[in-house]
Amino acid sequence: MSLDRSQQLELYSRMLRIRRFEEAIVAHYPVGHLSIGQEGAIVGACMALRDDDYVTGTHRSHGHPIGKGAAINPLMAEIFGKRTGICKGLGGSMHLTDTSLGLICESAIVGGGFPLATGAGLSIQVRKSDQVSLCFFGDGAANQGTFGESINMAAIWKLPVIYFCENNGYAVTTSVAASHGQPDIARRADGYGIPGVIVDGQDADAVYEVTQAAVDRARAGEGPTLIEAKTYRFDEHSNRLAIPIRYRSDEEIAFHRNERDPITLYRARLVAGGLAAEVEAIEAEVTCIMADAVQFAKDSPEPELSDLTDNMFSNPINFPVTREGIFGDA
Amino acid sequence: MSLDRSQQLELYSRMLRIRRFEEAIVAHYPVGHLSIGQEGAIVGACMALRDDDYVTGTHRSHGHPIGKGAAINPLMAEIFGKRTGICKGLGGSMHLTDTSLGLICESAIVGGGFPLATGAGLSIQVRKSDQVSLCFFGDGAANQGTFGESINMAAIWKLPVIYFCENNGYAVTTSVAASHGQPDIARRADGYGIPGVIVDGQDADAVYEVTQAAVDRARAGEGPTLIEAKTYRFDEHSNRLAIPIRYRSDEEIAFHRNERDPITLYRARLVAGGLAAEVEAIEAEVTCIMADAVQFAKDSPEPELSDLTDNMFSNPINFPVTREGIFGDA
Amino acid sequence: MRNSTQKLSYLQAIVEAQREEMRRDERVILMGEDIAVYGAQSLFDEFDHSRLRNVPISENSFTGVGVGAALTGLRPIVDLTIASFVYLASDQIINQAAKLRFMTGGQLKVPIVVRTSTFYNNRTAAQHADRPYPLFMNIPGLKVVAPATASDAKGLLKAAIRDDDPVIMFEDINLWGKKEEVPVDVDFLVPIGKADIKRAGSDATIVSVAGCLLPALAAAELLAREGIDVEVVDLRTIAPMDKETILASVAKTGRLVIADNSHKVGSVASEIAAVVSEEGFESLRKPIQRVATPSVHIPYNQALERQLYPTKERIVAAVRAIL
Amino acid sequence: MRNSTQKLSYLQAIVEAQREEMRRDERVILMGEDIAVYGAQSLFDEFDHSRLRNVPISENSFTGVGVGAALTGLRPIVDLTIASFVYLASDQIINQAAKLRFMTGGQLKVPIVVRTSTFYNNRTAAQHADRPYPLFMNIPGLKVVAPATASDAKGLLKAAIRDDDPVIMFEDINLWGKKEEVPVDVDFLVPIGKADIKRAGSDATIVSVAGCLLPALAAAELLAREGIDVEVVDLRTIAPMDKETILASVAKTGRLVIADNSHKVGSVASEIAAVVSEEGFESLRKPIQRVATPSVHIPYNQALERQLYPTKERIVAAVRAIL
Ligand SMILES: Cc1ncc(C[n+]2csc(CCOP(=O)(O)OP(=O)(O)O)c2C)c(N)n1
Ligand SMILES: Cc1ncc(C[n+]2csc(CCOP(=O)(O)OP(=O)(O)O)c2C)c(N)n1
Ligand SMILES: [Mg+2]
Ligand SMILES: [Mg+2]
Repeated sequence: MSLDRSQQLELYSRMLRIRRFEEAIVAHYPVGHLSIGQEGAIVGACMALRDDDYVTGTHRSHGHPIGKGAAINPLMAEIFGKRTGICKGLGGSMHLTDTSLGLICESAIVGGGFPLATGAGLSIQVRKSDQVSLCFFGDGAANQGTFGESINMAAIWKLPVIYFCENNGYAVTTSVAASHGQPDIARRADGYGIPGVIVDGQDADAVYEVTQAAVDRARAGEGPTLIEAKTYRFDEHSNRLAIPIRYRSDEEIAFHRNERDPITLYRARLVAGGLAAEVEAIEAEVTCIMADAVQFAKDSPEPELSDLTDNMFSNPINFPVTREGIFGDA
Repeated sequence: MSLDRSQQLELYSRMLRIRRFEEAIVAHYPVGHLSIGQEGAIVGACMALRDDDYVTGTHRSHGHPIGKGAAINPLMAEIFGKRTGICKGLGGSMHLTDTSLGLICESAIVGGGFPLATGAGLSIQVRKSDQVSLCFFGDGAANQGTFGESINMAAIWKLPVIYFCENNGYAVTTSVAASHGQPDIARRADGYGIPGVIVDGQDADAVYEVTQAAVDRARAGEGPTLIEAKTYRFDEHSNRLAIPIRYRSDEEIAFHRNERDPITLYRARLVAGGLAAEVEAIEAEVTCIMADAVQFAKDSPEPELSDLTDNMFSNPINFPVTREGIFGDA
Repeated sequence: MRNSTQKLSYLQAIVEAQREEMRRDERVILMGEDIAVYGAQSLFDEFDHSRLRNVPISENSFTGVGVGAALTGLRPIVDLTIASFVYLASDQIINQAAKLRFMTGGQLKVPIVVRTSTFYNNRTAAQHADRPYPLFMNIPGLKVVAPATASDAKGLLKAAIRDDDPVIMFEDINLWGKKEEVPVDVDFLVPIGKADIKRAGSDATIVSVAGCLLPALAAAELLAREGIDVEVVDLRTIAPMDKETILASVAKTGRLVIADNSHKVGSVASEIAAVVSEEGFESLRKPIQRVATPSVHIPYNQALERQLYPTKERIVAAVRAIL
Repeated sequence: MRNSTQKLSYLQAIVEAQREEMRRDERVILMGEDIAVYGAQSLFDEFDHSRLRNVPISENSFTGVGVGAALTGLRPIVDLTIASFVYLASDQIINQAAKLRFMTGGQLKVPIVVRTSTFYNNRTAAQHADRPYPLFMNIPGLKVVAPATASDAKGLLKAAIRDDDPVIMFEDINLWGKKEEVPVDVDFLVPIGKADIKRAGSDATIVSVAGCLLPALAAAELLAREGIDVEVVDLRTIAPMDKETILASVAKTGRLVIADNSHKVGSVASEIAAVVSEEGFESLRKPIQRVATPSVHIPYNQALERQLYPTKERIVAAVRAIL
C-alpha cells in the first residue's frame, strides 16, 4: 500500500504548493496561521482520500484544501478578502473551505470540527455511501470535550471517520507537556475501544500509509481510527498575534527547520529515486501558480454589502430585517 | 487499610439510611431518582473521606449527603420542598447539598460536577490544604466532554481529586454497551496518564479500600485517580418519568435485587463477624430517624416569595428589579 | 382527506410531523437521548433504525453531529430534550450551524432542526426549568419557532424540517398533553415567520410568546365579559419576527401587553417592546406592559414556582393598567 | 497618592487591577489560555505561579474549575479570552455559577470573575467577532459589566473581584491600546450597577453600551457644533441595569438613542428600549432609536466589517431623526 511515482510527485507538488502559498501570503497579505513545517502530515493524509471524501480542518486552514487538491486562485483571493475568493471574502484566512472537494468546515473554534466530521461519517453511513470523513485537529484541540464525545460516538456506531492529529507540540505558547496528562494523543484511543496510531508527520509517505490503512478500515465498515502525526510548526502561532514570551528554544526551532523539514526530506527521497527532473518541473510550475494567484487576487473585486445578506440564509424569511436595507436605522 | 468494626457499623448504618430515606420518599412524597442498589458504592467511597473533604454529586442526589453523614431532617424537608430543607425548598430532590459536610453541588446537569470537583481540587492545592475532592458521576456522564477535559486538568496539575463512577449500567434507558466505545470507564484513565481502577460496587468494603488508596495518593500530592464501581439501580430511572419501553430484563433486575443487594451482602458479613446485635440496633435506630424526619418535613413551613429574592445574590445590587417587588408588572 | 383533521395532543402532533416527514424524505433522521422516552417509540416500528439514533450524553457533539450530517446530505432532527441543556450545545448551534453558510460564502446549507422543550412548572428546579429562547434571537442565521398549539407544533415542525436553514423549535412541556383537532394533510405546513391572530379585538393587543397563549386567551375571555375586546397575537416564530402583524395590531388598538414565560430582562417581550417603541411609537397610546417571569431562578417548591410565570390574572391586570 | 493617576492603556489598567487585587488578597487567582499573551506576563514575575494557571483548551471545564474553586475559598478570575468562545462555557456559567447559590438555599457564594473580550473589527471573521453580552442579561444571578474606558475597566474589574457573586466582564479589544489617566489608589472601585453620565446634555439622550461610548461621544461633539446638546450615558453595567439613571435622563430630554455593538435583535439596546417604553413612556416625545449591528454575521473583508458597527455618523443620523 505505497504510493506510485506519479502519486509521489503529486504529493510533493501539493506540499510545495502549501509552502509557496503561505510564503506568498507573508509577502503580500500577512494574515493568519501558517502550516509551514506541517505539510508532510497534511498532504500525506490527504493522498489517502478520494475527491468525494469529507474533510474538516482548523484555524490553520490553508494546508487542508491545498492538500486535498483545491484550485489555488480562489484560495488566494479569499486571503485577500475578495469576492472571487472561495468563500467570497466572507470567511478569510482561518476558513478556506472548498466544498467541491469535500471540505465542509475549517473551524476556528478549536475542537469544533470533531462533531462535524463525525456527522459527515453518520451521513455516509445512513446514505450507505462508501465515502470516508477525515478530521484534522491539533494537539491543543484534543483537550476540547468534543474530542472524546465525538470519537466515542464514531466508535459505538462504527462510523467511517479518521481523526487525524497534527501534533505540532504546541497550542499557541502552551506545550503538550504542560497541557496533557500524558503526551501521546493516540494513547487516548484505547479508552474508546478504537485503534490509535502514532506516525512521524515529517515523513509524508509514512503518513500516507497509516492513513490509507485507516481509510481502508473505515470503508470496510470497521469504524474509526485515531492517528497522531508528530510534526512541528516552523513559524509563530499566527502572523497577527504578538507573543511576548519565549516558550520554545531557538535550537529546537532550528533543529526542525534544518533537519526535519518534510519538503526537504521528501525532495531528497524523490531525487534519490531518479526524479530530479520531475521535481524541478514541479517547482517551476508551483512558482507560476502562486504568481498568477497573487495577481488574480489583487485584480479581483471586493465583496459588497449585499453579499452579506445574500449569504445568510438558503431560504430568507422576513429578511433583511428592515425595508430600508441592512441597517434599519432611522 | 481496612475499616474497623465501628466504622463498618457506621458504613452499614449509612447504607441503611439511604435505603430507608428513599423508601420513605416513595411512601410519602414520590419524587426523584433513587440510589437504591447503589448504596455500597456511595457509602464505601464516602467512608474514605473526612468531613472537610469536598464532594460533588448528581441528579441521583440522595445518597451522597447521607453517605457523607449528613443530618436527615433537613434532607427530608428539602424533598418536601419545605423552608427547613437543607436548600430551603429551593433545590429539591436532585440537589440535596449539605455544604457543612463539604458537598458543593449535586448537579442535575449530567457531567456538570466534573469541573466543580476539579476546581475544588485546585482550590485545595492553591490553599496548600490537605483536603481531597471526590466527584461522583454516572456511566452516562462519562460521555460528557467535561469528563476528559476535567480529568486531564487534574492530571497535569496533580490535583487531589478522585473521580468516582457509579456505573449502574444504564443512563435512563441507554445501556453502557450502546453508548460507550468500550464498556470500562476506568480504561479511559490511561489516556490521561492516571490510574484507573475497577471495583465491585456491591462490596462496600472493597469500594472503601480502593477509594482510601486513591485518597491517600491524592493527599500525598500524587494526583487524581479514576475509580469505576460496577453497581446496579434496582428501581426505574426516576419516580416521575414514564418509561414506555423495556430496556432491561426482569431476570436481570431480579438477579441484582436478590443476589447482589449491597445491604444484604454487608449485613451478612457483619452478622457472620458476630455483630448481629449491633446491626439490629442500627436498624431500629434508622427506622426511628426516618419516622421523625417525615414528621419534621410534614410539620415544616413552606418557603415564601421573599426567599426567592433573598437567595439570589450574596451582594444584591439594584435588586429586586422593581420597586414594586418581585414581579414588577403594572 | 385534504381538509380532515384528527384529534392529537401537542406531543403526538410532533411525533406525527416527524413520522410524515420521515416517510416523505428518507434523508430525515431523528437523534436524541432516549428518544423512545420522549415520544418516538412508535417510529421504531416503522423506520430503519439507522435513522433513529439514541445518542450518548454528549450534547455539544451530538448536536454538531447533526450539523455535520446536515452539511452532507441528511436533514437531521436533533432532540435536545430539555431546554436547560441547550447551553451545552450552544457552541455548535451558534458558532457552526448558524454561521457555516455565511462563512463559506453560501457554499453550504444547514438543514437541521433542533427540538427542545421548556420544562418549567414541573417541580424540576433551577437546572431544568429554563426558557432560554430569547438568547437565540440575538444570533443571526437562526430561525426560532415556539408553537403553542398542537396544529402549530405540527405545521411548524414540518416547515422546519423542509427548510434549508437551521431551525430551533422550543416546545412547551406543559402543553404536551393538550389535545385538539390537527390537520392530517401531509402537506399541511405553518409558515415560519408568521404570527397568528388567535383572537381578533380592537381595545388592546396581547402578544403571547410561546406557551403564554393559553393564559393570554383566558385573560382575553375574562376581559370580554366586561366588554373589553382584546386582540391576541400568537407570535409563533420568535426569529425572524413578524413585525408587520404586531405593528398592524398595535396600530389598531394603541395598547400593547406582551406575555412571555422567559425571564423579563432580555426577553422576547423586550424585543417586541423595542420594535414597537421604535416603529410603532406613534400608534401607542399608553406605556407598553411586559408580563414575564421575574429575574429569579426557578425554585423546587411547587407553590412558589407556579406563581412566577405569567398568569391570566397578571395579564388582565396589565391590560387594565393601560385602558 | 489617593488622588493621583497614572497613564495606562485599557489593557494595562486591567492588568493593574489584577495585580492590585492579587496583592491584596491571596485567594485571587488568574486562569486562562496562554495568559501571558493576553497581558499577564508581568504577573509571573511577582506572584506564585500556583496562582497563575495556563489552562488546556477546555473552556467549559476550566470555567467550571473556576466556579469550583470559587465555591471552596478562592476568588478566581477566569479569562475566556475571545468572547465567541463563551458559548462553550455557557453551561457552567449559566447552569452552575449563576444558579448554585440559589439552588443551595444560600449556602454557597460564587465569587468568580469571567473576563472575555469582544474581538470585533479585527478581520477575524464570523467565528471570532461576536459581542454576545445580551445573552447573559437574560440569566438571573449574573452581574455583567462592559467598561468603555481604562478607568472604568480598572475600577469595575476590581469591584468585580471583590464582589461575592459571579461577574462577567466584557472587554473591548478595540480599546485595549487606548491610554488615559487612571487612578492609582488601590481602593479605587467603580460601583457595579451604576451607569455614568459621560457628557451632560438636555436635547437628547444617547445611551452607549460597551465600546459604543467613543462613537457616541464623537456624535455628541458633532451635534454640539450645531448647538444640539446631547447627554451621553455610558451604561457600564449591563446587568443589573441602572434603570434610574437612564429614566432620569430621558425624563429630562424626552428623546432616546441607544448605541450598541451587538446584533440589533435581542440586544441590550432592545432591553433599554423596553424599559423606557414601559416605565418612561410619558417622557418620550419621539420614537426610540436603536443603532446597532445588523443581523448578519461578521465578514472577513475588512471594509465590509467596518461598516457594520455603529459609527458616529449613524448615531448622529439617529439623533437628528428624532429632534
Ligand atoms: C474554542 C477556542 N478556544 C481558544 C481559541 C484560541 N486559539 C486559537 S488557535 C489555538 C491553539 C490551538 O492549538 P492546536 O489545536 O494545537 O493547533 P495549532 O494552532 O497548533 O495548529 C487557540 C488556543 C480558539 N480559536 N477556539
Ligand atoms: C446535560 C444533561 N443531559 C441530559 C440529562 C437528562 N438525564 C438525566 S439523568 C440522565 C442519565 C444519566 O445517566 P448516568 O450518568 O449513568 O446516571 P444515572 O442516572 O444512571 O445515575 C439523563 C440523560 C441531564 N439531566 N443533563
Ligand atoms: Mg498544536
Ligand atoms: Mg447510569
